[in-house]
Amino acid sequence: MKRRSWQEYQKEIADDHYYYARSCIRQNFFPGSEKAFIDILTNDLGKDLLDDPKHSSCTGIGYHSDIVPLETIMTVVARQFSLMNEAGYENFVTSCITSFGIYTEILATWHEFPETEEKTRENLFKATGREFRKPANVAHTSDVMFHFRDEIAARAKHRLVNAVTGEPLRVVEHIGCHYAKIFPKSGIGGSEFPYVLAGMIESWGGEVVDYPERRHCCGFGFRNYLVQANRGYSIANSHKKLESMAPYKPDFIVANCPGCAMFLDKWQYAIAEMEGTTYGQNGHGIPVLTYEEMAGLVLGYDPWALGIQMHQVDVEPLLDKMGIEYDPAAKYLGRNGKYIGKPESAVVNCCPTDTIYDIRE
Amino acid sequence: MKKRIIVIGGGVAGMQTALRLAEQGIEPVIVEKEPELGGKLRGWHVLFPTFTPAEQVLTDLRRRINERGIEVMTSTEVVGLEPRSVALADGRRLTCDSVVLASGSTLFDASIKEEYGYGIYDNVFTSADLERMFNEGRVAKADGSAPRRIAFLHCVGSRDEKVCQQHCSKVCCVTGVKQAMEMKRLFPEADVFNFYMDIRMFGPGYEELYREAQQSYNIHFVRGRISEASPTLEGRVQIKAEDTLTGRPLRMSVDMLVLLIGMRANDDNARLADGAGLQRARSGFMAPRDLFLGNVASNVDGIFYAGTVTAPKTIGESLNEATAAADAAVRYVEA
Amino acid sequence: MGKYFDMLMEDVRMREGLNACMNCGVCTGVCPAAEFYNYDPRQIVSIVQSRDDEAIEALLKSDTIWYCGECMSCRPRCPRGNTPGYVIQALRTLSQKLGFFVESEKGRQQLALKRIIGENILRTGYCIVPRLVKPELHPEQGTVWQWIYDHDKEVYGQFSPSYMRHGAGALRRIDDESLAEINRIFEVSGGSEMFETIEKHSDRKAREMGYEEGADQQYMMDVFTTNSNEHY
Amino acid sequence: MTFYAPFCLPFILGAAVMFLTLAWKWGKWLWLLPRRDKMRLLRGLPTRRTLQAVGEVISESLLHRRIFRVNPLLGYMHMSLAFGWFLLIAVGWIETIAYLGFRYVPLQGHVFFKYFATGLAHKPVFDQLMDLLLLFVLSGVALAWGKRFYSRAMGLKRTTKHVLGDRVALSALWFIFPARLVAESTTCAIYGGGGFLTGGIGGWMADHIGIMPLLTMESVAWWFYSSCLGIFFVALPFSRYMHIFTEIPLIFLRRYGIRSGEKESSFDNFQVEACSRCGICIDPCQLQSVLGINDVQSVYFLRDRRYNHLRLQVADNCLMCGRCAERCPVDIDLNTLRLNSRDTMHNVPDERRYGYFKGVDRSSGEGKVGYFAGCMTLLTPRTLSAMTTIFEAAGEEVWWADREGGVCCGRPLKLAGETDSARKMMKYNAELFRKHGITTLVTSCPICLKVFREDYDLPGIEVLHHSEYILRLIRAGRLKLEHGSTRFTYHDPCELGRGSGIYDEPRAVIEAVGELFEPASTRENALCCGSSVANTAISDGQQVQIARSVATELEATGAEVIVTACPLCKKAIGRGTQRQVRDLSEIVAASIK
Amino acid sequence: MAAINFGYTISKPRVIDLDRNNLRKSDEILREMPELQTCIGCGACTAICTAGNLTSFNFRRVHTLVRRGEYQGAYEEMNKCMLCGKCRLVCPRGINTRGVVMLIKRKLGDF
Repeated sequence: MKRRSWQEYQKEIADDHYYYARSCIRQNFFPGSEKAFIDILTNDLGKDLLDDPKHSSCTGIGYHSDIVPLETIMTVVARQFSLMNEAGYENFVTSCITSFGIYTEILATWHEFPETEEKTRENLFKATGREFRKPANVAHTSDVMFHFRDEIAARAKHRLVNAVTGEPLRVVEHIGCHYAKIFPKSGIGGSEFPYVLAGMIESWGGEVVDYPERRHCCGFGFRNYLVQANRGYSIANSHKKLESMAPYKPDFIVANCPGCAMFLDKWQYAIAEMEGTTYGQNGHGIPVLTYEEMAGLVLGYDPWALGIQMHQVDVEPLLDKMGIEYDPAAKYLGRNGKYIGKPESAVVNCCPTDTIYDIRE
Repeated sequence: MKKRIIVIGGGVAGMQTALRLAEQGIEPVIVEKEPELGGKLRGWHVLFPTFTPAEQVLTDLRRRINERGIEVMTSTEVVGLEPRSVALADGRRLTCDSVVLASGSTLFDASIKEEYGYGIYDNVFTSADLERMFNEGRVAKADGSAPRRIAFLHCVGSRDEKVCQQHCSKVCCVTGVKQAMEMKRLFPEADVFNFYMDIRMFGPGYEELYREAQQSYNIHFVRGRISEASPTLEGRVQIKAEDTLTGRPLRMSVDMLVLLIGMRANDDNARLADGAGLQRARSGFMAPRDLFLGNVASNVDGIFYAGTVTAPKTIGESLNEATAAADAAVRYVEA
Repeated sequence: MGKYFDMLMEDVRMREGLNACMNCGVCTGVCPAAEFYNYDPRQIVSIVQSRDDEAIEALLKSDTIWYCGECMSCRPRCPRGNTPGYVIQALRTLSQKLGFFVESEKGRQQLALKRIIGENILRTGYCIVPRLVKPELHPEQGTVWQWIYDHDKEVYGQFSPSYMRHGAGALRRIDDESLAEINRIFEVSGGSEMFETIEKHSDRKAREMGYEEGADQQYMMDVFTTNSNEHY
Repeated sequence: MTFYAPFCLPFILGAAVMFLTLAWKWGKWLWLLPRRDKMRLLRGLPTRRTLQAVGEVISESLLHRRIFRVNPLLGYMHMSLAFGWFLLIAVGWIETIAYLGFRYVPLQGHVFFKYFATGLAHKPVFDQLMDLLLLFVLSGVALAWGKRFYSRAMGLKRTTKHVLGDRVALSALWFIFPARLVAESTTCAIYGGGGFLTGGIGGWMADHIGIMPLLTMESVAWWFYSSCLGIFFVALPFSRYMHIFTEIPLIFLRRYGIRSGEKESSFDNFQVEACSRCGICIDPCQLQSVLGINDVQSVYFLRDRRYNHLRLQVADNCLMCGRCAERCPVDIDLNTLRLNSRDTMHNVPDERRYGYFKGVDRSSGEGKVGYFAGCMTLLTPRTLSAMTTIFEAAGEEVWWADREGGVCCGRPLKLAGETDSARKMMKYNAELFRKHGITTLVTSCPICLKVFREDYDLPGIEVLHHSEYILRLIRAGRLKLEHGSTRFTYHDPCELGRGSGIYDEPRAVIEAVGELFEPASTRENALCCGSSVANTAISDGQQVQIARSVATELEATGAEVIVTACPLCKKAIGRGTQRQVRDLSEIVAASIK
Repeated sequence: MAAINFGYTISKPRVIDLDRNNLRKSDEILREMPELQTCIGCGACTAICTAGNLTSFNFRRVHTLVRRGEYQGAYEEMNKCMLCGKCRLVCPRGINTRGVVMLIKRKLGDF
């Protein structure tokens, strides 16, 4: 891709000392990714990061479902900043695209409409007695990962290349609407050709695949997924994206936003069950990774430690392609290393792990 | 001694201004930053609405400049002006009795509208590219094959706050219609779509041209601005828009996407204006003293405007305005 | 004339989101909702900027304003610097404030969202927790999710030392003091009031619709699952 | 005496084919007549209508009275051929009887009597009479030849373009009488006798040609004559000459009150095949005279319909102004036939259509007089305000019938052939009118008027065009008008004039307010404005062309103001002239004291 | 398959997809009536429309959709038209709108 313009959208990313805000969806569906992010930053890169137990959800999902008023979410956000101040940090990193959107948007609103900031300070003080200072820097966790992409590349145990042919893996990236569509300047590469994931992919040896519906929403649409009656919309959007990317034969999808990663994974299952359409090699789905998982794999983390077993679409074919060694038998082990049973196999699942477990059982 | 007036810019407006000045016994000097006269006209193929070859107009103007023996300084950039002198980039200062600023405007850089992928996707072109291709006689997709479906997008870099171009560039509508017809002539089997918000056919014969494009050329006009362009596996360009007349989103892939780029104010307008105390409009174009009774005069006595330095204009309008500007300048120096 | 428009304009999102629309359709061209619903953000903006009270009231009571997925794809493209998504947010907020949301099928779903997401926020400090994603209500989450759901402590335990317990880490239990702060924030900033408004109007509508117990669990499940299929 | 020679064979075969075909066709058509029409026929037979029909057959089928009205020379041509031939047959019959007394003579005996009667003593009276009649017919043939070359002499700018079958029959017909002349003359040359014509030519031939060649010639001539007859007879039922025999039953059936309707019926066959393709309908057609469209006129429409190759483009491209029907010598109900063809082509019975009429009625109020402005009138608001002024001045309590809840009258759909859909509108509006208890229904649109009068079931409601209504108000003294000096000319709307027979009322109204100047084509001959809703084929530009030509005629009267009484005509003519164009109501409203 | 009751189905796209739409009928219509292509979308026809003032029938929208190859429902929509012909009188491009209605009905009647 001849994207040069990303360089015009450079944003300030702090080098160290991050106040980390977790994501509701990421910790629900990709707890391993959050763990991996912290591990990579602190262990591999030796950075300082605070995982503060007192912070809460930004309530962004509630806000975008229109049940949480703007004033309320502003105050919740203000509380997060206050916690950060309290802990002595000023670089806010959030693990969620919705949150990232919320933080940048609220900071911009406070700037544009100062009376809203005043009101928020008032509300926060009234409710909690807290005050706050705005962060020096707000970044999404992927921004930080992008920031250190070369350091990670230097430590790479695996590259995003086919271990057999040496060809770069074909990667489809999905950015998540709220990363840069709200404020193009707040995303690396802007809103049209975001470079945050592409930069990692290229640094780590992969090839980014552009396709017609690249910029399209995964279809979460908040109330559109959260209410069962509306899910036809949600699945239809992912369906549209999958149909559009399938002819490019991507080796995997990497998503910036935890929700998108979950949906692009789960909807492949639902589409297969609903209408029999399957994607990917042999119809066993296109693996979907979070960028933390992608980075973890590159750095040689154990796939199961990254939580890849929590995906509906099996990632093993990708691991095989990358030449990553893993223990198939360790996939479904509980926290003490004991086998806890395995999920039912679905159309999109391919790995003949059944036999292994059948033997174990 | 003959009065001397410096004409900054050697495009159609500058050339016509100089010719008119010479006719009235003034000694004009054309200062042009490019190596040759002609300005934007050098890049055009045929002119709307008559399909007159641009070359024909250009050749005639150049011939008359030669015949009159008008002094022309090419490859010379102006960095500042005053009513009685012009400063050049090489440090020289030319003195004169008055200045006509005919420095024109700049074509909008389509790559700024990232969502259309100009410079990124092979088959996205600008109207200026297309004119060049017409002139070179090689109109084709990037791979050299003939297009079967072509889309034109109006208002690229015009009427768009996102790129700080709120003004209408005036000529792109009719250019889009003209180019669509030219494409249809070259590729009669191709489907041609024009995506527009308003079709502004303000000039004589323009509306007729539009109608002919619709009825005789079967060019499809879709009211809706293209939202984004993306590549397809076959190297085509997929575009999305709303067909606003039906209120439904529309998607299609095309072999060529042509962006009808607008005119924007020259970047050096700001510097020239600041130096000379000239006023600029919000759009960045120079602001005439008065839009009705003094539209070729600036707010500074002795500095006059001709052509698109004040706003987007057609070739014909620029020529007319050049005459008016020259006359105003003559009245000034002879007063 | 313009009563609702003025009310909308009290919302900063309206002031940010609506300048002057020229109906170019760029927003609709990329809008995911326009593709799958009988929905056209351009027309919404167009109606709102008409300041026609009758038309805006009809809008506030319609399904139309509830289709948007708030992905904000419209925002970076608008040549007039509008954000139809913000206008929608303002409309939705007003529709709930005025109790108009219960007049449409999609609007009534706000009750389900309030009860599922809203109450969860106050209870846990998170929008979503694993126990909320019940496999029977989320069949699309698939077989692996069922497995995770059934063995949550085992699975999450591998990645978080404090799953459903106090301390740092994924899905930790948030301490009571923090939860109390969140709750007070909702009290002070209008969040709780919004919840009550949603409950109040839903209850009224439920009774109007013949639910004798008002907006009970049955009503909530009905709004959660009902799709008249008249939205396309 | 034997009445047979080999040359008779072509004639005998031809005549047999013809009569059998005729019998088959008539039989089938009569058999397939709807029951109601059959009853009309049976009830009509023993009445005076039968006699009237006989009279009409003589005046039209033989004498061609109506064609005389178009052009005397053309009338003479048709009469000489038809009536002349008829007399030849009739007098020939009498001649046979005169010679042979009452005895059976086979058909060919009558027809070729001259050939068989050579041995009999001559009766010069008959010889002379028959020659005179032959000359009469031959003069018609000569004119027919002449018409091919110079039709204008007979008042026709254009003649019909015929199909191949017609050309064969026509050629045979042209040769029948010259062949008879030669055959009879040759026989006279050999055997003597004959009148001034055949005898004269025969004598000349006897003097100049030897007997052997004459004998050969005689044989050839009679063979040729018989062959021409045979060919003509075979071609007749399949060509335009079918009209000769079809017009007769048509006249009878019509006298018995049988008509074509909005659906095709067996009776239509009598009308369709009664067309002689004389081409009189071509000239009055403005599509022809103004636009040069020359394949859609009634003659071609009927021809195409008869041979089952009617195309939509032909059926749909007609203004239905009725100018052709006004001139048709056979009085064929051209508009109705075209309408029922359109019905066949376009009508789709579909119960679901216009289901939305349920619930569109928002009407209220009552009034003795209902005013149905008509869709088009809504585009001529001056007419509306003029009508308001008139109603107020006359103190009329009016219920505005199509202001809230009224739908289109249905005539446009009917004209487009969508008969069943049109019925839905008629039913809806009729119910609406009844609901509001009106006793008079006034409309400003002649299109609506026609359908209200002809297709609506409105018992107890009198339907008036506003011209009639206004005249009544004037006559009743409810409107006091100022007579001024303005010079008006009046354009007869097709649907009002030819369509509904209203010519005098608008004129009387105009004369009450000013001076009236008649244009060159007026009343029954009035031109169509060109924007007729019956035509969905011509373009906007073509409509304007017609409007211009109409306006030119109206302007030529020197009038200051062009008046019409139809909103569509007003709109249309307004596009073709710089003069003022006003609806009748406007000039009345402006003249109220 | 279908063993699981999801409680919803994948929504069908409403997008006018000119890559998928079959434009044959649309081309035929434009060939028979090229003037239809001169529509400037002013909406005068729709504003004046008798049927359009009683129902949601929108002539401009329907014929535009037909030109884009969206035939679904167009025939049924056109059947709401009463052919009164006011639209023809107001069309600034002089399009034979009644003819368009008849033509579209004829071309799409067999759908």
